[in-house]
Amino acid sequence: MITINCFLILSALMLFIGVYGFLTRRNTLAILISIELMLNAADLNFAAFNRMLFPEGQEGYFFTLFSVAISAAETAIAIAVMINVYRNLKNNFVENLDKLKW
Amino acid sequence: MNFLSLFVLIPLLMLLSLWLVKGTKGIRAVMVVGSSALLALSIYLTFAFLAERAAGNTAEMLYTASFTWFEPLHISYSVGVDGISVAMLLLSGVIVFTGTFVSWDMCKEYFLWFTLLSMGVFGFFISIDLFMMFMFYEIALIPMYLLIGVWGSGHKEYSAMKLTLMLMGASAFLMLGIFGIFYGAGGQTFNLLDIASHTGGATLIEFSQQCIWFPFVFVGFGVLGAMFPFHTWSPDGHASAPTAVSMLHAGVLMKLGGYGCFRVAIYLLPDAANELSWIFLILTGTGVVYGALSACVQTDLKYLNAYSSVSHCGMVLFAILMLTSTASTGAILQMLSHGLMTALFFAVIGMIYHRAHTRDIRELNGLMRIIPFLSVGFAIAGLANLGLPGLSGFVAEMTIFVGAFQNADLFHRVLTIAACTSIVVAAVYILRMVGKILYGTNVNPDHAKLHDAHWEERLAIIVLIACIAGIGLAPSWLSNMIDASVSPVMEQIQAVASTVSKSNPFL
Amino acid sequence: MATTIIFFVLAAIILGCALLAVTTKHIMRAATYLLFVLFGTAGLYFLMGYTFLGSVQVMVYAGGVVVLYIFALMLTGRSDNQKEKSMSVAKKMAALIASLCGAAILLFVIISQKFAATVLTAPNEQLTSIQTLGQQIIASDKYGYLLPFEVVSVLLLACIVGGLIIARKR
Amino acid sequence: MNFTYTIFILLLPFFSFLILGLAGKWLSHRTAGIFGTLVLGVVTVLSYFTAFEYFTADRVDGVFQTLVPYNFVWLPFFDGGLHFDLGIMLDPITVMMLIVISTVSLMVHIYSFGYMHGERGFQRYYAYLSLFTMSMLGLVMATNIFQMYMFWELVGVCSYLLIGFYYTQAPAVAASKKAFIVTRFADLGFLIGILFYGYYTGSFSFDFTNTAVYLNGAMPGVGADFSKAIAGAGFILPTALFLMFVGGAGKSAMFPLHIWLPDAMEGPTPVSALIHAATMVVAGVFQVARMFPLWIQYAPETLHIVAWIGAFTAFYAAAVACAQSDIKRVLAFSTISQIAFMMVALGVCLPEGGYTDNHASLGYMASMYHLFTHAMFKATLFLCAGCIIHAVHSNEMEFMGGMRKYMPITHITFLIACLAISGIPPFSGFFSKDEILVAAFHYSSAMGWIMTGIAAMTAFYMFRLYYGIFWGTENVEYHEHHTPHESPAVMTIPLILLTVITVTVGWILPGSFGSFVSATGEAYHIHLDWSVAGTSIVIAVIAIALATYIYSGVRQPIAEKMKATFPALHKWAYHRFYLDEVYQFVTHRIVFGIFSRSFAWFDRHVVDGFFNFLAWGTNAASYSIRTLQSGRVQQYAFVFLLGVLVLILMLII
Repeated sequence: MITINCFLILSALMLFIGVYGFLTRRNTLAILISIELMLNAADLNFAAFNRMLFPEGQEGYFFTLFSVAISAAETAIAIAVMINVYRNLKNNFVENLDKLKW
Repeated sequence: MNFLSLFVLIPLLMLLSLWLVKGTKGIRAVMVVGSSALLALSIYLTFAFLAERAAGNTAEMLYTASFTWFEPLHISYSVGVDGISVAMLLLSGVIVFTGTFVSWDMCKEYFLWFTLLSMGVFGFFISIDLFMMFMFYEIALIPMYLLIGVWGSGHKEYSAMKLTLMLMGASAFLMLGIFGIFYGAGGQTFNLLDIASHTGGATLIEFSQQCIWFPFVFVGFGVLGAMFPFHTWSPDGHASAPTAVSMLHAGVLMKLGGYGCFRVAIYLLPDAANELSWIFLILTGTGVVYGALSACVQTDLKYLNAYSSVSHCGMVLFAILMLTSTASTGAILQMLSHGLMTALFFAVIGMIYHRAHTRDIRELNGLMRIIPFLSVGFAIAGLANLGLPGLSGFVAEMTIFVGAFQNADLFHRVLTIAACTSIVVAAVYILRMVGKILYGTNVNPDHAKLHDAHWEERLAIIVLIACIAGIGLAPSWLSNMIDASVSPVMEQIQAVASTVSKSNPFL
Repeated sequence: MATTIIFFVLAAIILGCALLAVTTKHIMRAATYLLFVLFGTAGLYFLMGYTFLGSVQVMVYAGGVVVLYIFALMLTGRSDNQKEKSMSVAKKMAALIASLCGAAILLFVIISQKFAATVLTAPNEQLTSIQTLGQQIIASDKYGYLLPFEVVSVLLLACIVGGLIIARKR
Repeated sequence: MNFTYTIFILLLPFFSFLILGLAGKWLSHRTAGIFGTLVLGVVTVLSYFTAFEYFTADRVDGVFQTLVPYNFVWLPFFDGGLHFDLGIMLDPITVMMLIVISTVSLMVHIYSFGYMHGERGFQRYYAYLSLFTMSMLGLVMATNIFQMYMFWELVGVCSYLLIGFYYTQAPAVAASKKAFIVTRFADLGFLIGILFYGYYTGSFSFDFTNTAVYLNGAMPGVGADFSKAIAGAGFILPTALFLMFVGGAGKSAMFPLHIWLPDAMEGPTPVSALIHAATMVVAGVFQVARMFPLWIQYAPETLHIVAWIGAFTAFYAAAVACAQSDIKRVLAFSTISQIAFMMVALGVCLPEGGYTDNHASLGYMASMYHLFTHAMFKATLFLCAGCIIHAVHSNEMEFMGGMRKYMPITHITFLIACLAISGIPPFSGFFSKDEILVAAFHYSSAMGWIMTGIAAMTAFYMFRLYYGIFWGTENVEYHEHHTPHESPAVMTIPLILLTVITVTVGWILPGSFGSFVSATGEAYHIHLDWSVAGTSIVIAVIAIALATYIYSGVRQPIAEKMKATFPALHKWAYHRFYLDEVYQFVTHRIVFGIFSRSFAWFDRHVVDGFFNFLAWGTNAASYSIRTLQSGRVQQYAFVFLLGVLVLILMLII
């Protein structure tokens, strides 16, 4: 008996796994991966709400669609930044990215 | 258009022209023309004011004008002058004029800030709107930071920071005090005259309210007037500042403090002044003696003069707090006198420093033989400082002492006599300094070939000495002009003077 | 029943791979696990009957994004970089506890909510047809998504340009 | 008859000062000197003319009128009806002082032309002399106590400038500083006295007729100030007068404020003659004389304190003078002693029935008389000393001795002046000193005998000095190298003129001084009290004989023996009883060392430290909260997460 709660619980767990990853990883790419997890959890929620509660509408559907597009864009930019960072610092560890602090 | 606004407009035009001109000649031309115009304007104002008074115009402020600037807060641009402001404007005119010549070799940016500072000072003295006063005060403050921090000497960053922070701290107090007065008087007007006379929507400020805001305003202005124990910005600031800035600062900016104390704290809060003056009398009385004694052991000429300024400016606030007509007149005279003589002092010290590259009393010797003109200027400044009759210091100090003696109780008597001792101590430190650096024989071969003052330096020194001697020889017109303007304030005080301060444990 | 089983299988794959993705030391493996998570999610979309969405997920996410990651990893890949040193235990524990607390709170919220008790049924092709989607995405009337569509297009264009500029060799 | 021309007595020297001071650089020495002297000559003529006109004018009720040709409000004060006036007042003592000042000043001007010949700063010297003369004349012509104070300060500054004339020499600079600061310290008392006086009497004027009314509370419209008046009459007025006297004691070098005067001898000798012997140092005496009606009426007991201070000073200075070896120092202590005589004379005056009386207040006349004669013979002595120093190039007696053969004119004039100061008839000092002694005996016989004794000491040390210079052991070796020679005429003529005055003023006009100057203003005929005069002559002659016996020979065995017998006494007296060292200790160690230094330290470290602490505290606080802004995105996320959780919890609970 799959109810909406099942989806929500699944996405909640996925979200917090992403959060955990975000907080604990040092490699910026790994952090990005964690962010993808969180985004994915949100996407899943949109789709699940649309499907389970308002199956006649398409809002959640489209949100998910756009969200996928935006996360792809974000990833592209982020990875471009990371490559640039890597060129300058020869590594990708987040604690090294503190030049703007001074 | 009120012609008082020219005092703000001329500096603005000077700023514009300075921005446009190129080359040293152009800058000098702009500065000389502008500062001469300001001086001429202030002299014209003095004559016009005296003529107006002679013609029987007894209004408290003359040439008043006002237009609303920010309606919701009742801020308006209001100008007007009485005898005290006229005297202060004249002083500022002289100091800015001479300051220009003293800083003859400076660059464009320096003069830009210098002019902005002058604008703030002039604006402050013509304002009769509390908020505008505050605003001009702030305008005068900021250039000081840059002038000291960039063109100063010694620990200039430290000094500039210290000076600015302390004065900013003071202006925070001041702002609270001003808003306290504004809302205490009904929150309808910032105009000084309205608040004092309870017109234009202003109401009487309650006694309990006055007692809260008086210390704020007095301390706020008092810090600028080098009130003990908030004077420590002054030695460092003056020591590091470039010559003309020291002049302008000690000569005019510190007078903003005394003027503000009198115009705002005493005038608008007379009950509290009567009640609480004893606290500040003790502080300023201490400052007078303390500054003088501290000056005795200084080895840096500028420090010495700065401590001497603490003593003399302490005398200004001291006299104001005596709350008598004579003492207040004396306070204003002392502001003028101190402004001129300390400007002269700083000017000459700056010139000596510029030549000898030291201000250490122990390293300078026998300058009288080498640079006689500067030395004589220095000696005259010193003599004025210790109150030689015929120079301005004597007039001011005597007026203050006679005025202070009008308070017959033991508390005031003791403090007055203590303050009198400062003139002896002044003789000690001045003569010590003069004896050490001017007299004797020069032992430093580097100093043997110093050149005496240039024409522009001579001009500045002569103008200042002429003013000092002028006040010292013929003080009565000035004294009368000031007293006529002190009397409205004294009327406020007289209304409450019969009540004896309840909080004063010494009465 | 089959739906339920499929759901739980997919859920198990997603959670398991997600956990591995955030805990593994090897960054390349993390990217691979992410791929599985994304596939699992796509599977859930299929399960819900959103076949187009699932396809997009597979193509864009699993196909595009992850490949991007792998390229990036290969570009920045140096041996010492591939295997990161983990953070201090204290920090990890703090993060873990915070995450667990967060999850607990969120689960509590979810469970305490009374949602409509709709049960997921077998996929229904008629639920949202490609045609409807195609029309709506370029429709400018009510329920039309032309504007967001164009905005996203511009965004993507900006991304292309931006990505090129940022990553270009100087 | 009006005296409006008297304004020029003040203005001429002032303009002379301005011209010489500002344009001196472009004038030759000769021009500057002649210009200054000529101006002073005109002033002297004007002064004599004023005196002639004044004293030949009719008396009203037997009293010379007090005239005020000029008086205007210079600086108004706005409370208590006070104002600071400038003006000119002429009364007998003013006119007498005009003569003294202008005469001595003119002599000094002429003399300096020779003495200062070729000195650097010659024009400046004459400028200062002019300024000093102007200030001193202004002081004596003052119409009110505040004007007096103003010129009082000015003469102090002139004294400072002239003592420090040789400003490249450290002792001169130190001496000038000391002179100014000590007198300034005393002037503090003067100022406070003036302030008290002004507040309680409602006036600074020397016109005391209103003062009395005011003090009795009877002045119309001052009923409300009755309590003020009572307080003023009882305690305040004596206090105020005594405080003013403190100022006078500073200027007139009364013990313990005398320490500056011996050091002031570092200045050029003509300056010592003018300022530190004849004119400025008697300003204190003049001041007490000026306030005399108030003293005698309201504060006679305090006046006697003044007398005793004077007596002690006279004794102390005479004792020190016996042991000095620097001739100018001897003269300086002699001056202190003689001024103290004048002070005693004023102090021993008694009120007769609460008011001034010529007989009871004989001391007033005696004091002024002595002031007059002393100015002349002391100026002579100093100018002679100047000639000697000019010839020998040293102040020390060891370089002198036997000078009588080199410098005959100086010798004679010096001798006459010495006889005059010792009180030998018929020279002027005898007449004035005799009156002082009479007044002292009138007050109490103890005081009388003390003063007679001090007069004997005066004779002794003056002749010790005389023999030391002109007889005694000649420093032959030194004189062979620098043969001393008589000074040029420009220096000796003033000597002779002053000596003529000294010789003649006593016996040509015996008793007539009292008809010009007296306590009440009415003519008072001086008659010598031969019992007092005889005693003092005898004692003086004995003292002179003693000095002759001890010091006139080529060898001086007794002097050596005395020195050997009382080494401690001689040493203490030579070092002026170590008073300077005490002052040095108090000012340098205690005032500077303890107060100033600790204040300066306190200021830098405590007051400033407090504000630096505030700044430091702000800075430290910023640094400590700065770690929150670590720039680490994960930390931010963590905090963000916690924040969100807390918010959610708050919403759901």
